Amino acid sequence: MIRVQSEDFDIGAEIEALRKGRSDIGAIVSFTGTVREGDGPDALESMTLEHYPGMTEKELARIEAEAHERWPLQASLIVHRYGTLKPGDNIVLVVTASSHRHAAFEAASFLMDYLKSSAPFWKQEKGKQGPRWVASRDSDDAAKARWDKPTAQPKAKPKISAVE
Amino acid sequence: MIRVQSEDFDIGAEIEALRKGRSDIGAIVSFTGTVREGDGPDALESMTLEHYPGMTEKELARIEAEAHERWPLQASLIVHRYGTLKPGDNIVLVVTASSHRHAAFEAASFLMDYLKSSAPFWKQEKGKQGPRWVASRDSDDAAKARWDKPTAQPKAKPKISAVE
Amino acid sequence: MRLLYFAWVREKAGLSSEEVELPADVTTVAELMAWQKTRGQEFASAFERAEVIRAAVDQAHAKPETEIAGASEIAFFPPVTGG
Amino acid sequence: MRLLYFAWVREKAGLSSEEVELPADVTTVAELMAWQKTRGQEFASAFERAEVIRAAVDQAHAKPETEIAGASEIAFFPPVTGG
Repeated sequence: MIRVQSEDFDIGAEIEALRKGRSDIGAIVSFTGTVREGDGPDALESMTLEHYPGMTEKELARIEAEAHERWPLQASLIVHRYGTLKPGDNIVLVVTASSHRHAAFEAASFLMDYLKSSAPFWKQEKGKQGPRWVASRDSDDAAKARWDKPTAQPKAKPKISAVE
Repeated sequence: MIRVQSEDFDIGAEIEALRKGRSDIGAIVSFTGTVREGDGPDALESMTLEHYPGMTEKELARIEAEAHERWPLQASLIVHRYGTLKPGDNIVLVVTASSHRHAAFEAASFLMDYLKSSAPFWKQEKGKQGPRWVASRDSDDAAKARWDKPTAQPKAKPKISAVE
Repeated sequence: MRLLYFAWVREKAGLSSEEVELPADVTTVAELMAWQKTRGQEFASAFERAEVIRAAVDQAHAKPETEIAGASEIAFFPPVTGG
Repeated sequence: MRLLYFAWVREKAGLSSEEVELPADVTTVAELMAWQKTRGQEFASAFERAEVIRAAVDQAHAKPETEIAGASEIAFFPPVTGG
């Protein structure tokens, strides 16, 4: 399930809703991303998240579907906020439920890596130095690349006297 | 922080307590382990967790301290229940907070793997086939071994005409 | 065709969306970006560093060589920074 | 010395804790397990598969070769299954 909203979310209530009435789950992982205040001249007063309504929902749904293809998940949730947030506020929540703890952990980590590199959100920080668009980080692309499936090697035509 | 208790825990309240008043965190990961009902002849009616009071607290504290040595964590929590639980009930909660999402994910996964292989708890399942002690799984030891630090190879004395 | 702009591309271009008629020889995302640079000072500035600008064709991530024929909505934006 | 038993080791031994005086030649965890087998039918049964039983000396995981001199509390139990 995915949601894009300006309102805050309640982590405990979201997890409860996901597991309600189910006794087949075993493992639930949640990730919550929050606004970091930072310090010194970089200290934040607020952060504004802009997004691309329509595409955002499509991307989140696509990423979630891919996680379900890769891991045996019984349920999942992505909630991403937009609008103006203050230090300490929630930004994003990802929850995964599985009967296997490693599947739940990996799927949640995968969802966050993909979301960072694919979901059309942009952050503008406001602090003492005026507004500043947050630059994307190469480390986020590298994190996403961790999940690349090994490319199928094109089969080479057998050469005569090739060594297997 | 660690806690061993028979009472249930409230995931949302635990996360809130951990982050309260802090605006430096960035990433919070939670893992919740719950009792799976199972099905068919293996269906559970209840599960009883026995533990070793005194050693349990020491082991959990040791595991938590090791996570803080390995990753830059700002806060962490392990809550483990004992006593008789029903399908769907909470068993264990691990929460990690860091400014880096991968640190939070890895530390939580590490804590669970270590806890499964080191914390002195034993599960007895009760179902239609009478009580049954749950056997430990090799896969849990393998999961713990993932985190082994590479052992320094003892330097072999060079053999004469050895092939490198 | 509807064009959308986000984040600093929106700020530099000075608008968030518009309806345009494209020249017939503009058939790919890269060609559309090159054409944008010719649309006056704001667009020249917005698309100056075209190599860092990303595009979506009908709300799906696109590459410079992606064909735009038949698309109804194309968006331009900096690399995303969600999560 | 205090000895503790957990899970099916406790059930088979028929007790959860006891105070014992160890013979002087019992100096390691492995020797203590071998001695346990000589203490009647219940202990012989509890420690029959000694290779799968784990021990803790003064509340820390121990190995068969761990020395027990000076320890105040030794526990025996099956491989743990928490989490």
